Amino acid sequence: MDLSAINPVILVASLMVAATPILLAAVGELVVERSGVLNLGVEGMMITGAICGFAIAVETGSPTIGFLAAMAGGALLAMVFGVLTQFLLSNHVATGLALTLFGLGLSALLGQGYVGVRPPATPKMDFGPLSDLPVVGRIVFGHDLVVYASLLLVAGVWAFLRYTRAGLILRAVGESHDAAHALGYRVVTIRLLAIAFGGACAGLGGAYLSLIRVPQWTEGMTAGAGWIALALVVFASWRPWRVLVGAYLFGGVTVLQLNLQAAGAAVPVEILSMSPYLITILVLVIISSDRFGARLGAPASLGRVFHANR
Amino acid sequence: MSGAADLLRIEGLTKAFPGVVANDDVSFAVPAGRIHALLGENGAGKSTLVKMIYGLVAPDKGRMQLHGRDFAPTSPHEARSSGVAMVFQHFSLFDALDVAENVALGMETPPSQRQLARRIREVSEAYGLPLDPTRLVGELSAGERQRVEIVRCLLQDPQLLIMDEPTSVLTPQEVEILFSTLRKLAAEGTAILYISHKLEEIRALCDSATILRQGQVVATCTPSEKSARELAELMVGATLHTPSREPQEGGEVVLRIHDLSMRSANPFGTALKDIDFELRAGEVLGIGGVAGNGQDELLAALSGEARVAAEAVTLKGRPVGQMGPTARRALGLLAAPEERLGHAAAPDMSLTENAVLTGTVREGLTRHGFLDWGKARGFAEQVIERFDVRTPGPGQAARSLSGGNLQKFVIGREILQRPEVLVVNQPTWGVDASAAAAIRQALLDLAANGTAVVVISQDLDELMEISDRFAALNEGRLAAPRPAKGLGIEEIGLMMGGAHDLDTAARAAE
Amino acid sequence: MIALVRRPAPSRLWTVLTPPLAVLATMVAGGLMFAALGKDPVLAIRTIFWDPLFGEFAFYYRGQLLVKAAPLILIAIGLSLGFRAGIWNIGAEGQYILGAITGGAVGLAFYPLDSWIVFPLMVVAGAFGGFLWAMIPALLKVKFRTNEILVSLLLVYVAEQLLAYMALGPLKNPEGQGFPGSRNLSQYDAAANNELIAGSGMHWGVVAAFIAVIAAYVLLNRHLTGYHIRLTGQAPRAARFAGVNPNLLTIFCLGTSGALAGLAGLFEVAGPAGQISIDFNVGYGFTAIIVAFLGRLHPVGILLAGLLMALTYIGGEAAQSQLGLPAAAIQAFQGMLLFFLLAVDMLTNYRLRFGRAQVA
Amino acid sequence: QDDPVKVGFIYVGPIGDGGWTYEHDQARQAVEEHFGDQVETVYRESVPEGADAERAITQMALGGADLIFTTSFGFMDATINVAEKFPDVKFEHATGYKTAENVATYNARFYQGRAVLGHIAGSMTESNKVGYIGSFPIPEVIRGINSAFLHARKVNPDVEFNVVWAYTWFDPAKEADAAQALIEQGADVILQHTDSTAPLAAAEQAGDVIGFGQASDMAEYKPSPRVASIIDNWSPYYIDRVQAVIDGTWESHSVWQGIGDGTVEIGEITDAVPEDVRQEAADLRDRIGSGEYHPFTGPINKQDGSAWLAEGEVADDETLLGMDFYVEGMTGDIPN
Ligand SMILES: Nc1ncnc2c1ncn2[C@@H]1O[C@H](COP(=O)(O)OP(=O)(O)OP(=O)(O)O)[C@@H](O)[C@H]1O
Ligand SMILES: Nc1ncnc2c1ncn2[C@@H]1O[C@H](COP(=O)(O)OP(=O)(O)OP(=O)(O)O)[C@@H](O)[C@H]1O
Ligand SMILES: [Mg+2]
Ligand SMILES: [Mg+2]
Repeated sequence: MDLSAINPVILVASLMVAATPILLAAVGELVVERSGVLNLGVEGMMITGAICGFAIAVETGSPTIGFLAAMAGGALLAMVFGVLTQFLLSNHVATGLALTLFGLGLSALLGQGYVGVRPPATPKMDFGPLSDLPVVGRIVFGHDLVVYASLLLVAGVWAFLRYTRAGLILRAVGESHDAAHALGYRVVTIRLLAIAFGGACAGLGGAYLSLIRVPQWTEGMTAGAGWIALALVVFASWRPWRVLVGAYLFGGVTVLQLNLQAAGAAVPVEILSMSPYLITILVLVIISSDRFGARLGAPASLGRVFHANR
Repeated sequence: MSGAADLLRIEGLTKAFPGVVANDDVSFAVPAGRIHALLGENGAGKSTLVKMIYGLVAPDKGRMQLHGRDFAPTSPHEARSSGVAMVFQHFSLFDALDVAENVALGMETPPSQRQLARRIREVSEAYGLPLDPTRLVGELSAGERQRVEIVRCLLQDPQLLIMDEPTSVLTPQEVEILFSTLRKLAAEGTAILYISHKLEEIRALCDSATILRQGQVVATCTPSEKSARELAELMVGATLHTPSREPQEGGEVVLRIHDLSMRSANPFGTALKDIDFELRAGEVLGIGGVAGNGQDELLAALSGEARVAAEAVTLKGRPVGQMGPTARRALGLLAAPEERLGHAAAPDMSLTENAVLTGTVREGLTRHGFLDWGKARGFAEQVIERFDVRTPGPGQAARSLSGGNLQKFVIGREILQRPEVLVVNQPTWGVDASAAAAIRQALLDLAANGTAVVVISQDLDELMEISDRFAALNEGRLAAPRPAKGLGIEEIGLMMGGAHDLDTAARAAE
Repeated sequence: MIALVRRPAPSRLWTVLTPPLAVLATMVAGGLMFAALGKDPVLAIRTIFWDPLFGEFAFYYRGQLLVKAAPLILIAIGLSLGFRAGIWNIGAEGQYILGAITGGAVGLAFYPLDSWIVFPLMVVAGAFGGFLWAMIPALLKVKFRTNEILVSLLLVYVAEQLLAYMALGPLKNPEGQGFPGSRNLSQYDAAANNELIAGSGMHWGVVAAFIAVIAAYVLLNRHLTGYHIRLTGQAPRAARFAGVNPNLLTIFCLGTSGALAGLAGLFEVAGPAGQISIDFNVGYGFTAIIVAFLGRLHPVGILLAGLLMALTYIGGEAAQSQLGLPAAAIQAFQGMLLFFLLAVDMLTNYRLRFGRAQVA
Repeated sequence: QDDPVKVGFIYVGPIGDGGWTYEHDQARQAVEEHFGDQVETVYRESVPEGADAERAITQMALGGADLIFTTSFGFMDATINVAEKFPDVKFEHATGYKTAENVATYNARFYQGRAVLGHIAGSMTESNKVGYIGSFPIPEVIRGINSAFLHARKVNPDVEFNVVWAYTWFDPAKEADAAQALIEQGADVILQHTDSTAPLAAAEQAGDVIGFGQASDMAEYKPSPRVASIIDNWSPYYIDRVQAVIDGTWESHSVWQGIGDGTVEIGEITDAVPEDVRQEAADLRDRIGSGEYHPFTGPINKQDGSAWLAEGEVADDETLLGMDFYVEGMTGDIPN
């Protein structure tokens, strides 16, 4: 076995790519959950975004338009969830699961003509000579636009929640919808916006898979990424930077275990393939145990149905 | 009344909910610079009325005027922009947000966070209600939380300030501070609409009063000219009994608390420190203190929700500190917590099911773990009948009952189980006068029959009325109990830790 | 403007009326989708909803309905207990897999012993396997307050890896010429969970599902533990006041749901599926979550929801092979059905009021 | 005029998987085209192996199918069970080993094609590292690895294979990651036994790395990174068997067809491969196809050095079907 063959710089660069879809979806879901809504339909929204982005990119020849379409597609599907939970007061958990089922079916229907088609290439950002710098060149200046967008999104969501009034109102709605309503905030509208945003992020994450990471369209290609994104939000105790850490940790372990395999490490393959999940659980246990004093910051109204006329 | 000077005028306001007319053709006016009381039993429609003024509920009929101009707010934002501010009956606060953020949420155009923090400090200190803007609201005591609501209103320079039961969680000193604040505001020209069940307060504070009964205005009066009893009778529409009891010989010691120390289960709670007292059969021990000084923890330690050292709690000589609620109930130690919905009772369950909540062991409602619903229903019916709980029947969900009726049910449920020791926390919180009187009388009757009763309460009048001995809980420590007879309010206030503010201010300065 | 007004008590009438209403709405919307795909909508709807029950081959499909519904119901019943108490086991799929592995392994260990004891031992082992797997999130929650949703979900992926390992390694059929997958348990009489009455679809898993429905009903309505479960879900503080130990309840609910999911896995592996293979699990653990909620977490509701879900699967399959409808269309159709069921559900708890909104 | 013959197909994946199931469905369409009104085809996609399979097959039999192709190994027992209940219906099970009066089995000698790919891989690698993405460690896949490895070594004694087990037949993201990891470990040729084009996309992004189409031609990555491909072409077999049913000459059998029967095809070898290598590869293909050469011809030792095939000896089908060992020179262990 030749562990020295594992180059940490390349490893970091590729884990960033591997983590981007779940990162995008998880940040979106974080905003949704911070507003008090539990949308378990991330997988469905991701895959819908994947096909919408793919189809439109193929039809228009422009990945950029594709990504926009993916966000629109994800948001549109999320609105189905929004209408059901916010206006028709349906249970969040069941509706989210139904959304996943529906999204998987819908995307497969939409994608029937796109199997085996090759999407237009998405160029990497051009940083000129910067990309050739040692270490940072690959890690910092070697990616496509969406990777940077995902990092900006994390920073943006963090700043939004922390520093803006709109972010404050969103957190307030998630904390106590009754109190927010009593103060005159439009709980339903705010939540619908958050749900749409979450859908758009999930859609973008899905399109990153179908347009850059893989890139091709195949049914069910998200293969559980949406579920991992959901898990990450809990893992991160609903904090944006921790979502980033979680996504890179998960992506990192995933990439590392494949690298270890490729390098011929003498660890049983089964253990290696389980490792991303086991390590995530382990880290979670550590941060939720008392000694590290991390309070799990679940929004107090999370998943509860709001009806103004109580 | 000189219509021109009226800041707020309400004419023929009507609002119906399915099954109830909450407000029926209500009219009154509040001039600038005056404090106007809104009185009425639970469910009389007070909160509904002020919610209409605040733009939260749209009236079916009638109109409002502010400054002589038509006023029909469609949202609280609109009301706030017009100079209306409101302190809610049920806190409209967000536990996970800090004080400054909570305040900002209640303002239309808050300044930057830093400026806001400074203003909160300034204003809160100017009015004698010190607050640290950076603390999480979840960590605050009930009194401090109330301050956040009040400061939030003050920061908006309101012309009309609505306060829906603001004092139920304040110490006498804090109430005094609040009153002087309100008087100062009134002097500056603010009109204040004040809702409270505490009639003595109303008499001391308010210039005029409107009394509601079942949604209708039944009287308007000047409170200082009426006695509290007269006011209460106007609200209820019947004559009231004052609780009374025969003087009692103390029996043998049934409950002994010795060196009871305990950390709170709640991260923001207060730890209990070295609590010691004894309780004799037939005796009523009143425990006073400002909310958040360990009342919840003390109740938990006594009810068995929190386990403590075995010897810390002994019941008739038997150590029970390590036992859970069920085992303690079996031995005769019963309790009724403060929070009716969600703690003492499950809101969405029927009264029958809520009877099972504590009644399983002593009423024999189970056999081999299987519930005897017939018997449970019988027990619930008995509680309803004996304690005059107004409800269509035991199948009704707990949340459908008014606060006072549910409280009667909860207390009655424990009393009917013939406890050896009964511990109650805030037995009449937010309950109207007639229901409160009935509950106090029931506790006294229970003691008369030989039960030892611990009443934890923040209502000092109540404690003085029913306790044999009195002790104050302060920062988790219990002062040695003293005979209640002859204690003055001032003295009690000092026992309770005096001006809670100094304490907070000191902590804030740290 | 339409406003929702909360009813004082849930409406009995609408409790009964909403499911048919939802099915009807789905038929219309689904029919439109099928028409858009160029298929005869009436024929498609008939194939999905009517034929499995009353069509030419109903004799076969009715039994299959039970086969398909049984694991869903069994798992959903277990999940509903936890869900009612606010304990979220999202990882039934993993417990289902573990039940199949442990139960199946016991059966394989006895091969070719022909004794009546083999099957009961497998049942016990299957339940125990699911139970143990559920104990991981349960104990982590009790000891470290780790979020059980996350742990149980992640353990599904671990269980899938374990399944692949077992199918390729220790449990591989030694006479299978190196191919993955265990011996076929349904061909090993002592271990087989075959139909009790030929052609009826009735196997022990179906029996277990019915028993579970009845037991859960009795538990929830008649037994103190069931009362405590409901109480904890509705008012956790009141439950502690009533004397409920939340840790024990967590262990009870996760353990029961794990054991039932494990049982479902065992009955499936020993009967309809026959062998432990790489792709043995087909998502019953996740679908059961939907079934539990569709049944409003009520045992009888779950029974009906499980059967309805099974009908859409069976009917959907028929529509695929007879009408050439893509599998995706059926999936989307099921999603629609769920949406409509959830959408009209509010009618049981709310009245529609037309006119001006009363809340600004 | 007779009723058309009804032919059913049970697929394990979606017809849109672009790989295994896609190719079976292509063949189904070829059958329709070939026979026109004489046949009617029906299919069920995404049928899970296990309980649902038996029902799907039964459903098709009840629906009047005369001939049913069940196209995944995991459908074996289900096929046998249903066949027992429908003696008049003919069944064809792909890749299995159980037959019956009315159940035939068929399989393809993909290892023949992999020998050709191995040859190209060994010739083309400059780093002498070839990455191999395996799905599951089953005989089919191990056979492919061994065959490719043997022929890579033949042209390049220094070549090494790095195998990554993806534990999936089809998960584009994971395959992309696996390819990426292999490339990072220095592989400049990627062979795959999983079905998506993701590894080719990864190869393209990395530049200077080549790969091969798997199951289908994956022509969209021509001429590079996809320099050749191994294609499953089931049409000749399906047309043949449907014809037999029409003629009434259908009989059970167990066949294992290869390049010579047209079932295994090597897709166009592109210009990215030097002329001489292309020529050698084509020769190798033809020699295997004609039966002149068997990819597993001795001397071959097992990984542990023990002798497997003596000089000139060719592997028997039974050993090949159950192959659970690497040949000498391979590094790493087979899981389990
Ligand atoms: N949103 C609502 N929907 C239906 N009924 C309501 C609603 N809000 C209030 N009610 C009913 O209207 C009546 C008046 O309630 P309101 O809250 O105004 O009473 P209140 O005088 O404030 O009582 P309390 O002293 O207990 O606070 C009650 O019968 C109450 O149940
Ligand atoms: N709250 C209750 N009060 C009295 N009896 C009850 C109660 N709950 C259940 N029961 C008894 O249990 C039986 C079952 O009642 P029912 O079918 O209405 O309950 P359920 O709908 O299953 O309950 P849930 O869905 O709330 O768990 C009734 O016949 C009744 O005797
Ligand atoms: Mg009120
Ligand atoms: Mg019921």
